[in-house]
Amino acid sequence: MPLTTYLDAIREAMVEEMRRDPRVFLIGEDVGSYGGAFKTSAGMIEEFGAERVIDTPISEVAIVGAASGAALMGMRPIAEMQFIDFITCAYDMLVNFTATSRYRVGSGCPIVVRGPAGGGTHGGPFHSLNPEAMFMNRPGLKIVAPGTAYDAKGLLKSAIRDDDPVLFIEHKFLYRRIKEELPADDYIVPIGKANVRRSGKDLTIITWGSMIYVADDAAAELAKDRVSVEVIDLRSILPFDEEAILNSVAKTNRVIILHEAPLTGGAGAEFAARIAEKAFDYLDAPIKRIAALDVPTPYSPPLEAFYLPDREKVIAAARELLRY
Amino acid sequence: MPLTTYLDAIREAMVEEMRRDPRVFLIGEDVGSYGGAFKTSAGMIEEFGAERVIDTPISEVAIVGAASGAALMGMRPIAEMQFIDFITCAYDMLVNFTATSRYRVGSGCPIVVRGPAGGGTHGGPFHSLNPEAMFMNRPGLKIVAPGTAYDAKGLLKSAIRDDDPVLFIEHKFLYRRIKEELPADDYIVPIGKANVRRSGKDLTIITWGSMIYVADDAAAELAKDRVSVEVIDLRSILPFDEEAILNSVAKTNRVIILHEAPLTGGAGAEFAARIAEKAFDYLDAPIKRIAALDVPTPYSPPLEAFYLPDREKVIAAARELLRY
Amino acid sequence: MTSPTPLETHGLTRENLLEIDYFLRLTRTLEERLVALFRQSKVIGGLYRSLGQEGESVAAAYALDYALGDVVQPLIRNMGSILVAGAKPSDIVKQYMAKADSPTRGRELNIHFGHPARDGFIGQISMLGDMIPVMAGIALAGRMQKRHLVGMAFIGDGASSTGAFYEGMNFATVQRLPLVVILENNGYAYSTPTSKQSAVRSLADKAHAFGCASETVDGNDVLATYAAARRAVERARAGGGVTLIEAKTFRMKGHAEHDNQSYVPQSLIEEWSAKDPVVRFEKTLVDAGIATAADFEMIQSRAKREVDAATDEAERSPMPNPEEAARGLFAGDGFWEEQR
Amino acid sequence: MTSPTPLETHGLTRENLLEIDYFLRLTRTLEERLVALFRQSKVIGGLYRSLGQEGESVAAAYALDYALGDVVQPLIRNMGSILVAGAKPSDIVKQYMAKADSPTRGRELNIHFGHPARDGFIGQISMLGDMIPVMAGIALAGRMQKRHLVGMAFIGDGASSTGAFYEGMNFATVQRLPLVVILENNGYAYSTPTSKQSAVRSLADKAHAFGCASETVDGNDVLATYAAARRAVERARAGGGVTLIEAKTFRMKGHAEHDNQSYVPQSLIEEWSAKDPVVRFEKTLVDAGIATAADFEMIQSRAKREVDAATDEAERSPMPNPEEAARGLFAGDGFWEEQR
Ligand SMILES: Cc1ncc(C[n+]2csc(CCOP(=O)(O)OP(=O)(O)O)c2C)c(N)n1
Ligand SMILES: Cc1ncc(C[n+]2csc(CCOP(=O)(O)OP(=O)(O)O)c2C)c(N)n1
Ligand SMILES: [Mg+2]
Ligand SMILES: [Mg+2]
Repeated sequence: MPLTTYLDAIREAMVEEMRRDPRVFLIGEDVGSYGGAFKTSAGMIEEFGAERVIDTPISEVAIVGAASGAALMGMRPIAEMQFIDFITCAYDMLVNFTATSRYRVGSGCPIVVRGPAGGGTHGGPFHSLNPEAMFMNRPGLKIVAPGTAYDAKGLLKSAIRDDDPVLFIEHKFLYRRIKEELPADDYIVPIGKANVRRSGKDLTIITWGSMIYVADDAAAELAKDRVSVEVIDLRSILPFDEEAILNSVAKTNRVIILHEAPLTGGAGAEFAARIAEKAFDYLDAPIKRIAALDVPTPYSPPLEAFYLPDREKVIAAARELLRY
Repeated sequence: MPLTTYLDAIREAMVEEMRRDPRVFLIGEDVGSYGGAFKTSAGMIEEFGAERVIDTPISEVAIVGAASGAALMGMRPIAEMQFIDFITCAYDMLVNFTATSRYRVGSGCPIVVRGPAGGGTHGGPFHSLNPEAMFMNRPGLKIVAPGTAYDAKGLLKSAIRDDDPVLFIEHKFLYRRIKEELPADDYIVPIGKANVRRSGKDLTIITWGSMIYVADDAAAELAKDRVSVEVIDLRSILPFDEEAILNSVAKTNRVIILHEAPLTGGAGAEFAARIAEKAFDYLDAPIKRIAALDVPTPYSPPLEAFYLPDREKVIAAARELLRY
Repeated sequence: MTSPTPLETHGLTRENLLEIDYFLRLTRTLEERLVALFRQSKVIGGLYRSLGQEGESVAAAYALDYALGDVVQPLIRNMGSILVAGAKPSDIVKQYMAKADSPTRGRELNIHFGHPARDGFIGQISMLGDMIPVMAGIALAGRMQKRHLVGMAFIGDGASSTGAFYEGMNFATVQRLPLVVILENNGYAYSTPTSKQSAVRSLADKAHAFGCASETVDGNDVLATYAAARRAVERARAGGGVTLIEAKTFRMKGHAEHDNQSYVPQSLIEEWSAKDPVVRFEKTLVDAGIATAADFEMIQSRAKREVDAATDEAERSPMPNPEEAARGLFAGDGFWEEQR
Repeated sequence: MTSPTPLETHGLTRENLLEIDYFLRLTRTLEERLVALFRQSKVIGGLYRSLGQEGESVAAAYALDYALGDVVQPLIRNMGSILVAGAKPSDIVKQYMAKADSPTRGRELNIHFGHPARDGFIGQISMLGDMIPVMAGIALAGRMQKRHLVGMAFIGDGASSTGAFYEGMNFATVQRLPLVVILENNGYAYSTPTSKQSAVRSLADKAHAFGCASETVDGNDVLATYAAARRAVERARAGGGVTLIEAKTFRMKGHAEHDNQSYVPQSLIEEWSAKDPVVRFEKTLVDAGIATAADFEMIQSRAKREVDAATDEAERSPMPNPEEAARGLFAGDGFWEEQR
């Protein structure tokens, strides 16, 4: 079986959905003949034409706004941000118009906004964003953040088919670094369902995106000391799989929440708060969060490495909890 | 002594700071001869002239951007959003340029962005926002949200004098509804310090903004049953007074976090997560959050009332925790 | 009796002209009723009048063909345009009264309602400028779907200072989308005069930044506005792309009911009172021998009757059940499928 | 030997002209060095060349008077402009190598550095368009402080599609701020040709949307660009407000080093190669009898010497201490006050 990269999984999802459903189209900067800054849409304009693979001016508000207008008319637009950081430029449009459309006036607005996110590539303060938390308190968007090629493809298909707007967060560090065997047939990964990557009984790590590999590494290392770690890949941030989280905590009684965005106000706070309310009786130790520093992403490799969460920090936190 | 409204407290802070410091100026839509949509700046253009009370086009990006540029040059701009909801239109500028300026390039960018926030006035989805959580995961901004006239004046002065950017959240429901006797002399309220509004030993309510009155009411009601509730008015959301929170929880062992924004991804999640990590041993019951529903703010009074947190919900949560 | 002045009606029949007058009167009557309801505290939230601007709202929207799927996007002062597109007065009153059976079931204010594909008009959001990119997307979808629909967006002098307006106009123009944008220059944005909003001599010049067609029209001249809009609609439908029409008019009331507009020179108000678009339109029809005072009386009483009925219906409507607030955020909970 | 062609130098002395040539050569030499360092993986992150555009960057920035407090705001391809304003080549190399003693101490990339009041230039952020409102604020502060400074902002053809550009230009124009905006039309925004960015015939026409002064200039003609910028700076300093200058030029390399720009027709590259602004400027000076090949050799060896020294210094510099990442977000922790 051939191996598919995370990047190709994303392209395949778009291509297959565009073949399946004439309502689906792609809109963004340089997505056409260039095939996207990361070549995510390479070859697509050749197959689908400039009508369905639309190069735009540098105008994120126009991209998200036009996608939203088209969605109201029954289309299924995929709006690409060249880097997910630039969704900040269309923040107003996305949270105020798109996300609220169904609740306010009953008009579903099913767009997918997708683009490369995340750090570890020395992209500096404006090309390293983990955007999920910015949107969590503005209801109406779904948010997914796959960490595997399988999930990237399956979740993107779900997102495109979803009747509501979805922010699809791609981790650019993974684009070409991971390769998997994917099913030949059409499949989807449902939004809102976590994946138990590793089953364990002493401690739960709840995470997503590229941090799942950090969690895996930490779990493998801890396994050497016979510590059994459960790793939950949330995959969907909103809605999130509360049941999976609570069940795991009920089983392990100790939990670390690990994410790449800065600590304060990160999505992890929400998961911690839910656990502290709904699984309080099961907790044998404090809830730990491991996350980036509360600063913008610095550019220089030693600074960025220190800024980002890593295996060692997770292991140290785990040992602390296990001693508790 | 004359009583000062929350609104007048804000104007007085601006006027006194502009008299004290020629670097301070006000910029926004209709802030000049009209005196602002809520008349917050009434009379200011007469005293300070159009050079220091600047009416702008409808251009939030220009307002926040120009304020930021001026701040780099040594000025102390106050940028008014006609409603705080419109800061979403300048979200990019504020989180990317202004908030990161010092960390990235060492250039402090001391602007104050202020404007009317909050619900309860049937303003509907776009005139009722509680914006704090949108900014908490994008480091570099300070965020304050006064609930009293005293704090509004003292915190606004602190914000104007602060060397870093501050988002100053005014609750429009309070503008003319509360009146207090204020000190005649210049005073400030330091950013980052909570206020223990009511001392208690059975349960802590952590809150801010207009919700402090809901907490007061709930505490008074619970007092009838001899339940002693501590009410902490956080006043500053970032940085927040972790010490005050942890000390109170250490004392009461039970905690409710109450805010007006929707529950999921709200600022309360961060406070809950901190408590669940740092005061775990003191907790005798789950951490409860009482907040608005996870939807945009609906317009119709019965819907809005159901959407917003209220005294009854707080009391019910308190009784549940006390039974625990 | 003088002989009738010949009138260029731009292809509008007598029936059309009287229908336009009906929409003008309906708009004015309905707004006056809303003022009364506002004073009785039955309107929840603010009330934003279009007095003196009904002409351009109605005339421009009349240039669309809703049977073809055309979509009009009003701003707060364009109630007239959605009445033309088919909005029911009772729905508008229910919206203002935040009733359970209003189109948005009490979630949204005033004329923030309407689904473009179902209603021929679309509910705006408050963030000014944002509807232009959205309308570009509607026009884009229409083209992709091989429908020949045209979109029409209203925007204020103030709102035309927003980045969203600019990005939407630029995108629509470079994509040659079927979009007509009516830039209502009514002298003020809240308290800010147009001179503080922009340094351009004519707001129609903004078109040069996009390379789209443009013209300036007397927005208080109903027939001239209709003609300009019609030309633009035809250009759009023929594949000629975007047109920006500056409609010069005047806001005869404050920004909203709470605003006595003391910042507006009295002379300006007097000058524009004399140019009332409805009175002027009716006079033109009379002068041309197309209609008589009796026709207008009938129209006015029809408008009043309909507004009365709408008000009665709205007043009888219940307020929403509080618990509904939790529903209808996402597809699948059945909320929006329930009948009202 | 032919007799010299008389040359209009717009008040520039021979010394000035040679200094301009020095900045042109310094820019090109430094960029070439960065390419070499990039290939050795010593540059962290991307490298965005200005090859073929050095002329307008240097010439426009040369029209400012930094002693008066003027401020220039580059985008990624305007390294030349900050060299003119006084940026040290060693600082630039250190930035690219993410060193501890770079101006941003390794926090920011490439030429994202500079404090307007201290350095005469300001570090951009990546979000295109955002610097225009910021520059408007700098110009506003200058006026409030009764300094007579002028701001100069560079913006690309692509970046001029952003709402931030529009809002900033409109605000600056209506406020009559001393701001000069150089709109570099270099044919492409990443892979997107200007024709897909905007439907306007000339990007200078965007000025009509604001009502500011404008002109189009051959950006590969150093003297013409200088003259246009100088006129605009003088207008700004005299209180005449904003000028938008479209500088027509061409991006001779891909968007960044990774991009081989296969989407650019070879004919265009050949056409513009023949118009290289540096070669052309030097030829003009020779033809006018102002300079000789020997002068340019001296300038080139000076540029090379300085770039060598800058590289050596940067190579010797340490990388930042990891722990520093936690500091310097807010005032008061002393981080930025520490000497390097
Ligand atoms: C982005 C944004 N900023 C501010 C406001 C607040 N606001 C509502 S209406 C208005 C004035 C609008 O003026 P104009 O566009 O000229 O329309 P008019 O009221 O004259 O019809 C303002 C500033 C808003 N709705 N949206
Ligand atoms: C708001 C925003 N959207 C997208 C990008 C990604 N991006 C970086 S450079 C670039 C092209 C810029 O083109 P142009 O403005 O013409 O400048 P040039 O590269 O030609 O100098 C793009 C799309 C960005 N930096 N900012
Ligand atoms: Mg107006
Ligand atoms: Mg370009």
